[in-house]
Amino acid sequence: MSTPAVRFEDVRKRFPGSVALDGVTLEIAEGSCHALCGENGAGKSTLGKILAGIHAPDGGRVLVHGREVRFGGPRDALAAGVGMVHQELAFCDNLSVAENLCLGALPARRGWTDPAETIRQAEALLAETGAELDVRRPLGELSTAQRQLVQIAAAVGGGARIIIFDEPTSSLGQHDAERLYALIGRLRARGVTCIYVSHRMPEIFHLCDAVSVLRDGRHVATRPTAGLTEAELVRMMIGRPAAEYLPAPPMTGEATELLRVDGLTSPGRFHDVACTLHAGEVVGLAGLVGAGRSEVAEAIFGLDPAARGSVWVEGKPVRIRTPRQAIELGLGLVPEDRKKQGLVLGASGVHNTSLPILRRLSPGGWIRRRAERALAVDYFGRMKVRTPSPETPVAGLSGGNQQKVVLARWLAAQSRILMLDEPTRGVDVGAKAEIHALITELAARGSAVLLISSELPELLALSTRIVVLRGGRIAGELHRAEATQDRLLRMMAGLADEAPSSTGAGSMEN
Amino acid sequence: GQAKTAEQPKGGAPAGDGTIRIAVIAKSSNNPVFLAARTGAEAAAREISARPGGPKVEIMWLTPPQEDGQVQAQRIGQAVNEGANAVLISASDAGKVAGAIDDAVARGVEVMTFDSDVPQSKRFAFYGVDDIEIGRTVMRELAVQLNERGSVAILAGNQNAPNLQRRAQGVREEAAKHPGIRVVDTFNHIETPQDAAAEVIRVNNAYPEVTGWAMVGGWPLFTQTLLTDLDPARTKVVAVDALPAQLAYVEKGIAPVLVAQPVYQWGYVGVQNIVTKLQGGTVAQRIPMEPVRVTKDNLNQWAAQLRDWGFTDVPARFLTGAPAASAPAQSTAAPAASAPATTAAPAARP
Amino acid sequence: MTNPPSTRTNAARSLGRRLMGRQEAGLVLVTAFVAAALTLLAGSHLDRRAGVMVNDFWNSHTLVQTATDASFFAIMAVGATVVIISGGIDLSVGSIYALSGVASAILLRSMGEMPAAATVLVALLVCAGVGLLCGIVNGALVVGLKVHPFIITLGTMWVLRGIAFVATRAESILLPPALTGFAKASLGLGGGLYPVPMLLMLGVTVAGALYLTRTVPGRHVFAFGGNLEASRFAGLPLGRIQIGVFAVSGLTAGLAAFLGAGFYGSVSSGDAQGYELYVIAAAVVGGASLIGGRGSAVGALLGALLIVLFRQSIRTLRFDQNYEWIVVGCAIIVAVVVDQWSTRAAARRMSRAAEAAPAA
Amino acid sequence: MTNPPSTRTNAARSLGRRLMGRQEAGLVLVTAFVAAALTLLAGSHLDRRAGVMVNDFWNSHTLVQTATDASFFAIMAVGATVVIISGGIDLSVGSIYALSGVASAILLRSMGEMPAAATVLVALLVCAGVGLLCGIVNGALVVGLKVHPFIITLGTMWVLRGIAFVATRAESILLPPALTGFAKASLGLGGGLYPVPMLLMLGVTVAGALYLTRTVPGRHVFAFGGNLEASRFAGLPLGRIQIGVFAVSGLTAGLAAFLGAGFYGSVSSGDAQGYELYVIAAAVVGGASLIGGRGSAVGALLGALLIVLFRQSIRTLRFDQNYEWIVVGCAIIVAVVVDQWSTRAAARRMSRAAEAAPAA
Ligand SMILES: Nc1ncnc2c1ncn2[C@@H]1O[C@H](COP(=O)(O)OP(=O)(O)OP(=O)(O)O)[C@@H](O)[C@H]1O
Ligand SMILES: Nc1ncnc2c1ncn2[C@@H]1O[C@H](COP(=O)(O)OP(=O)(O)OP(=O)(O)O)[C@@H](O)[C@H]1O
Ligand SMILES: O[C@@H]1[C@@H](O)[C@H](O)OC[C@H]1O
Ligand SMILES: [Mg+2]
Ligand SMILES: [Mg+2]
Repeated sequence: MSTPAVRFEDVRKRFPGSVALDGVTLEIAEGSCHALCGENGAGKSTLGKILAGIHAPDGGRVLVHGREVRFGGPRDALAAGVGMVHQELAFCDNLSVAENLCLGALPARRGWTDPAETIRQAEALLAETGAELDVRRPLGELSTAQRQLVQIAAAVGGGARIIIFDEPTSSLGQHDAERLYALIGRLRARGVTCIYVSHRMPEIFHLCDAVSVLRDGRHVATRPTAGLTEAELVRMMIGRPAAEYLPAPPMTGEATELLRVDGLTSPGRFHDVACTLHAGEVVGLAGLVGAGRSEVAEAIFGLDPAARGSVWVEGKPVRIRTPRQAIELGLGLVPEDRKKQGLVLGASGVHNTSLPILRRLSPGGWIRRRAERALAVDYFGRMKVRTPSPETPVAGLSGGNQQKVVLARWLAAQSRILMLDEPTRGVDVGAKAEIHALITELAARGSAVLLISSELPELLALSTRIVVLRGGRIAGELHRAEATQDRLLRMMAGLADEAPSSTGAGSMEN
Repeated sequence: GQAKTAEQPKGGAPAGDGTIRIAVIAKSSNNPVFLAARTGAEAAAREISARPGGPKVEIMWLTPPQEDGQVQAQRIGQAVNEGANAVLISASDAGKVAGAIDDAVARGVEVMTFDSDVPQSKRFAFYGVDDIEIGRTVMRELAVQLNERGSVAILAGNQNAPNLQRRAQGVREEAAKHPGIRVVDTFNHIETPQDAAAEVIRVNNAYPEVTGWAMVGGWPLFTQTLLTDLDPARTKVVAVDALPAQLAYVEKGIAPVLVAQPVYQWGYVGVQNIVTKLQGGTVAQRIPMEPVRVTKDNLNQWAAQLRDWGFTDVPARFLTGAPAASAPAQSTAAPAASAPATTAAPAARP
Repeated sequence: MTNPPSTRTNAARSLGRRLMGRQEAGLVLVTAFVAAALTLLAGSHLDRRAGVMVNDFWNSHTLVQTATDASFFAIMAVGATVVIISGGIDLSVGSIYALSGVASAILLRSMGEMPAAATVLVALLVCAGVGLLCGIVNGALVVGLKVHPFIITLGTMWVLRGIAFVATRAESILLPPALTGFAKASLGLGGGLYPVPMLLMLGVTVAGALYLTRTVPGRHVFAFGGNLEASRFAGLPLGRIQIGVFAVSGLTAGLAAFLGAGFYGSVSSGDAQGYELYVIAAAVVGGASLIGGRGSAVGALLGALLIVLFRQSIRTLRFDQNYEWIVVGCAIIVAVVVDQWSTRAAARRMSRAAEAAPAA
Repeated sequence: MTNPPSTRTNAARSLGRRLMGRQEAGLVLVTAFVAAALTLLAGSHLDRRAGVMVNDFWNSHTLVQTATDASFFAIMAVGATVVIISGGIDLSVGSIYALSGVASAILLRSMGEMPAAATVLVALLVCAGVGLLCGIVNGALVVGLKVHPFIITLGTMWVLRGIAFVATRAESILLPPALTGFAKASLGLGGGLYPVPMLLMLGVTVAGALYLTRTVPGRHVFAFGGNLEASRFAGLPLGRIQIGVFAVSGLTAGLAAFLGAGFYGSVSSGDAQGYELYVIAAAVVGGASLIGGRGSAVGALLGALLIVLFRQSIRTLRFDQNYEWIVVGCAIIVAVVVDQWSTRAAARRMSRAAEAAPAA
C-alpha cells in the first residue's frame, strides 16, 4: 500500500465552453475500490478519460504505480493496464459482439483476422461478467442492458490492473447490477484497482472503501466510506445539506381520469397493456430491463405504428398516430435517452424548450422570439436550470441540466399527462432531488404522471400506484401502501411472493 | 483498307437481311451542331433505302450524352458486337478511339470519321473542315473587321478537344502575321451557352482593351446577352459555326462574319460515302468540307437552310423573305451563297 | 465585434445582427480582404466613357459583373444551404435549373406574342413552378423510398436533364426580349450596368435568412438536421420538413433559371451542368455543415461571392488561365478551413465571455 | 440460402460465403435477371466470322465488352466502397485517374524505348504510385484540417485535374504499344476478345473483399464508419484508418488508370471526368451505405456491372439514345430501392430465424 495505484497531481483540463478540471490532486490506493462522486459536470468522466488516455490533460501529471505516464491514446493506456467502462455506450452496431469485444486488438495470424479466435476470446470475456449472449450476433440487436454488459466485459477483459467504471449501472436493472457487484468483488480479489463513478448512493457505500468528491472541477475531499454518512457525502457534493433526498409521497384522492389505455398491443413487444392515470397521480411503471416499459410509453405517444389498442384522454376515445396528436391532446414524453431522443444538442436551451410548441408561439408561422425566450427563461428559472445563458447550446450543459431542459419543454407545453422515462438517469443527487420535487409538485397541481424508473427507491417514494410489467405483459399492480422493494422485485422477476430472495437488494438499503 | 468486294465476308457486307447498319457516334448529344448531323445521316439513309434495288440503310445513333473518348471507344466496340456494318464517328479524343477503330476494321467493319479525325487509325476516310485553316480564316476575317489593329481574345471551348485546339492554333498563327493585332489570351470554358457568354463578359471587364473576339465555336452567341453587352461600334466577333441563335449577331453587326460548317452534310455525305464504300466503290481518304461564309448578304438563305436541316429555333424574321426550302438540303450542294469562301464539296457519289 | 456596445450604433448593429451572426461577420471580413487584395494588385485602365483611369477590379462594371456572376450560384446556394442544414444534399439543382429554363422557353414560344409584363410573369411562374415541383419530387422520393438524398438527387440529376434534353434535342431556345428587358433593366443606373440579378440575389438571401431564422418551418429544418430522433420525439412533421427543404432548393434553382433565362436570353438542356458542386461548395464555404444542423443564408451568399472572386482573381491578375482549376480547388479548401477556424475561435471567445459573466 | 446445410456442399458454400453475403446474393439475382431479360428481348445478327446468327446481347463479344466497360468503374468502385464504409466520400477519383494516367504517359515518353515488360512495370508502378499518393494527400488533408471529405475531395478533384491539364497542356498523349499489348492480350481467347480488364477487375474485387473482411485494417474501416466514438475508445488508430481509406481509393483509381491507359492507348487530362458519380452510384447500388459502416467489394463489382448493363440495355433494345440519361437515372434509384428492400427482408428473415432458434 506504499505507492498508490494512481496519483493525479494538479490535473487541469479545459474544453471550449468550460473548465472541466481545475487542478485536481488525489490518490487511489492499490487494490481499493475508490468512488468518484460529484454533481453532473463536476468532472468525473473527464478525470477518468484522462486516466484512460482519451483526453490529454492541459496541465499537471498522472502517475500510475508511481511512474508518470503520458498516454497518447487509449491504446497506450490499455498497454499500461488501464481500462475504462464508458458512461456513453459507444459501439459499432454493424459489427458482431465478438468483434466489438476484441476491437482494440483483433486476433490475427500472419496479417489475416482469425474469426474463430475472436469468438473464443469474446466468449471468454463475456463469461467473466456472467452475461449470456451469442457473440456472433450483430451488436445493433442488443438491448441497452446487454450493451452495458458488453461494455463492462470489454473493459474488464483486457487484463487491466486499473479499471474505471463510469456509471456502469445506469442502464442496469437490479438483477444485472447485482452481477456487476459480484464481478467487482472477484476483480478486487485478484488485486485489481477499481475507480467507481456513480450517482447511486447505496452502491457507493456497498462497494467502495473510499470516496473522492469533485465539485466544479476541483477536488473537495477524499474520505473512507466507513464512518461516512450519506448526508455528509451529499453535503460535500453539492456544498450544502440536501433538504430532502426523496420528497414526501404525493397526496391522492380519487380524481378525474386523464388517460386510460386498454388492450394496448404491439406484436413482439408488449401485449394487452391496460392502465389508467388520474389527475394528481404518479403511477410508477416497474419492470426488469427489456420488460417493454419504454415501448409502452412510446406507443401511447404515437411513436409505434404497429401498436393497437384503445386510448381515452379525459374520458374521450382518441386515436394517437403521431407524437403531434399526442402533444395536442396534452401528452408529454421525456424519453429514456436524452442525448439521442430528447435534445438537439447543437441548439440553444430556448430552441430546445420551444421545439414541440413552436407553432403555438408563432402566429402565421412567424416566430415571436421575445415570447419564446420569455417562456424558456420563465421555466428555466422555476426549474433552476444552470446555464451560462438561455442561448447557450445545450451540448455545453451538464446531464442534470440537460434533463431539466427536456422537462421544461413539457411544462412549457402545459402537458397534463406526462410520461417520464428514467427521468433521473445519470442525474446528480442535487438535481435528482429537484426533479423529484417537481414531479410531486406537478401531480399536486393536477397533472398525471407515468413514471418509468429502474431505481426502485425512487419509484416507491414517488408513486401512488406501481404497475409492474414483465415480458411485455402486465404482471400486477401494487398500491403504495402494499408496495415494498422485495414484493416489486419478485413480481418483476415472476417469482412466488413468499420465497426469500438470495441476492437481497435489501442489503443495499441503508 | 481499300476496295473490298461484297463476296468477301470480311468486307463489311450487309447483315443477313441485306440491311446496312451504320452506327453514328458524334462527340456529344449535348452539342446542337450534331443534331443536324443526325438529321443528315437519317435523310441519306432514307434516300438510299428508297432507291429501287438499293440496299436498306439503318442508322444507329450511338452518340454519348457527354464528350468522353473512352465511352466513344466503348460504343464502337458495341456497334461492332451488335452487327453494325460501318461506323461514322467524330472523335472527342483521337488517341482514345484509334485502337477501337482498328479493332472494328479488323473485325470487318468500315469506319469513317467526320468533323474530328483520327488520322492514325485505319479509318477509310475523313470528311470535315481543315481545323487549322478554319482558325486562320476566322482570324483573317477578324483582322479585316478590325482594320488590322487591336487586341484579340480567343474563345476556345473545352480545352481537351483536339479539333478546337487546332482551330485556336490556326487563329494564333494567323494573328502572328498581322503586326497590328495582339492576342491577349485563349479562354476555355464549359461548353454551355450561358457559361460561354459569362466568360466573354468577364474577360471584357478584365481586359478592357479587347476589341476583337475570335471564337472557334459559336457557344456564347447561342445566347442573346451579348447582343446588348457587345457594342458593334467597338467590338467585333468572328466565330465558327452559324446556328440559329447566332444569326441575330450577324444582323446586328456584332459578328459581321460567321464561318459556318454545313453540319448537316457531316451525316448526309458521311452516310453516302460509307454506302459507296460498302458497295465496293472508291472513296477518297480526305473529303474536304468547305466552310460557308455567312454574312448579312446570305443570312436569309442560310436561315432557310438551317430550318431544312431540322433546327426548330430559327427566328421567324430570317425566314420570311427566304425561298421556301429551295431544297438544298436534299442535294449535297452547299447553299448558293455569294460569299467568296463558299464552295460546296460533295465528295464522292456512288 | 466584441467591443463594448455604444448606444449610437446599437440600432444599426442589432438590425445587422438579426440577419448576420458572428460566423458571417468573419466571412464578411475574408471577402473584404480578398476584394481589397484584388484592388491593390490589379492594374488599371482607361475608362473610355469617363476618360479617366480606373482600377481593373474596383470599378462599377467589374463589381456589378462579379455580383451578377455570383447571383446564380448564390440564389441556388441559399436553397442548398437549407438542404444541407437538414443533413441532406441536392445534386440535382443544375438539372432543375436547365429543366425550368427549358420548360418556360418552350411554353413562351408556343404562346406567341404577349405583353411584356405577362411574359415576365409567365416565365417566373413556370420557372418557379417547375423548380418547386422537381424539388417536391426529390423530397417525396427521399421520404417515400427512404433512400439517401445523395442517390435520389443523383438519379434525378440525370433524369431531369434527360427530360430537358429530349424536350429540346440539345437545341438552344431563345426567349422573348421582354424577359431580357426585365433581367437587364438598368433601373436608372445606365452605362451597361445591370443591377437586377444582384437585387434578386439579395432578395432571395434576405427571404432565406428570414425563413431560416424567423419561421417555424425554418427552425424545424435546424432541429431535423441537428437531431432527427429528437425531432421525432418532439412531434415534428418529419416527412413534411424533408420534402420542404428539397422544395426550397428546387424553388431557388427555378428562380436562378428564371434569372439566367432572362439575362442570357436563351436556354438549353446543357445549362448549369456541374453547378451543383459549385453551389454546395458555396454553401459550405458559407459555413453550412454537411453533417447538418448548421448554416445560414447570408453565409451562402458570401460563400458564392468568395468563390466567384477567386475565379475572377485569375482574370483580374492576368494569371495563366490554365491554372484556374488549381486555384479554385485550393481556394475552396482554404476558405472552409479558415471559416472553421474562425468559428472555433468565436466559440472559444464566447465561452470565455460566458465564464466571466455569471449564469443568467 | 436458408436451407439446412448439407455436408457435401459445405466447403464450396463456406468459401463463397466468405466473399459473398446474403446481400450480394440478392444482387447476383438482380444482375442475372437483367441479363436474362436483355437476352430475351434482344434481336439477333449474323456473326460474320462464324457465319451463324447470334443473339445481340448474349454473345461472347458483347459479354466481354460489357465486363470490360464495367471494369474501370468496378475497380474504382471497390475503392469508393472502402471510403463509403468509413463514412466518407471521394469525389476526386476521376481526377486521380486522369493524373495517374498522364503522369505515367509523360514519364514513359521521356524514358524512350524500353523492353515491353519494363514498360508495363513502369506504367503500373507510376499509376499505382501516383494514385496512392493522391489518396494519401486526400486522407491527410481530411485528417489534418478536420474538413468534411466531400469538400476536401471536391477541392482536390479540381486541383488534381488542373495539374494534369497544366502538365499536358490538354493534349492527349499516346502510350507505347507494349502497354496496349498487355491490356489487350488475348490470353489464348483470340477473335478480338480481351480478357485482361475483366481479370484485373476480378482480381481487385477479390483483393478488396479479402481486405475488407479478413484483415485487421479492413475491419477497422467498418468500425470507424460504424461508430467513431467506439473506435476511439477501443484505441484504434483513427487518423491512420482515415488516411488508409483514401489511399485505397486513390490506389484503385490509379489501377483503373493503368488499365485505361493501356487499353485505350492514350491519356489526356480530360479522362474520366464525371466518373466519380458513376463510381459512387455503383458502390451504393452494390449495397454500400453513405452513412457508413456497410458495404462490400463484391457488391461494388455487381453495382458497376448493373449500371453498365442499364446503359447497355438502351442500345441492345434499340431505344433512342437520347433517353439514356433518363433510363440510367431511374435505374439507379430503382436498383438502390430494390437493394434496400432485399436487405431489409433478409434482416427480417434473419431475426425471425434468430427468434425461432434460442441464442447459442
Ligand atoms: N468533449 C467535451 N467537449 C466539451 N465539453 C466537455 C466535453 N467533455 C466534458 N465537457 C464538459 O466538461 C465538464 C465536465 O464534464 P464531465 O463529463 O467530466 O462531468 P461528469 O462529472 O462526468 O458529469 P455527469 O455526472 O453528468 O456524467 C462539463 O461542463 C462538460 O460539459
Ligand atoms: N435496438 C433494439 N433492437 C432490437 N431489439 C431491441 C432494441 N431495443 C430494445 N429491444 C428489445 O425490445 C424489448 C424492450 O426493450 P426496452 O429496453 O425498451 O425495455 P424497457 O422495459 O423500457 O427497459 P429499459 O429499462 O431499458 O428502458 C427488449 O426485449 C429488448 O431486447
Ligand atoms: O465542329 C465543332 C465540334 O467538334 C465542337 O465540339 O463543337 C463546335 C463545332 O464547331
Ligand atoms: Mg460523466
Ligand atoms: Mg426503456
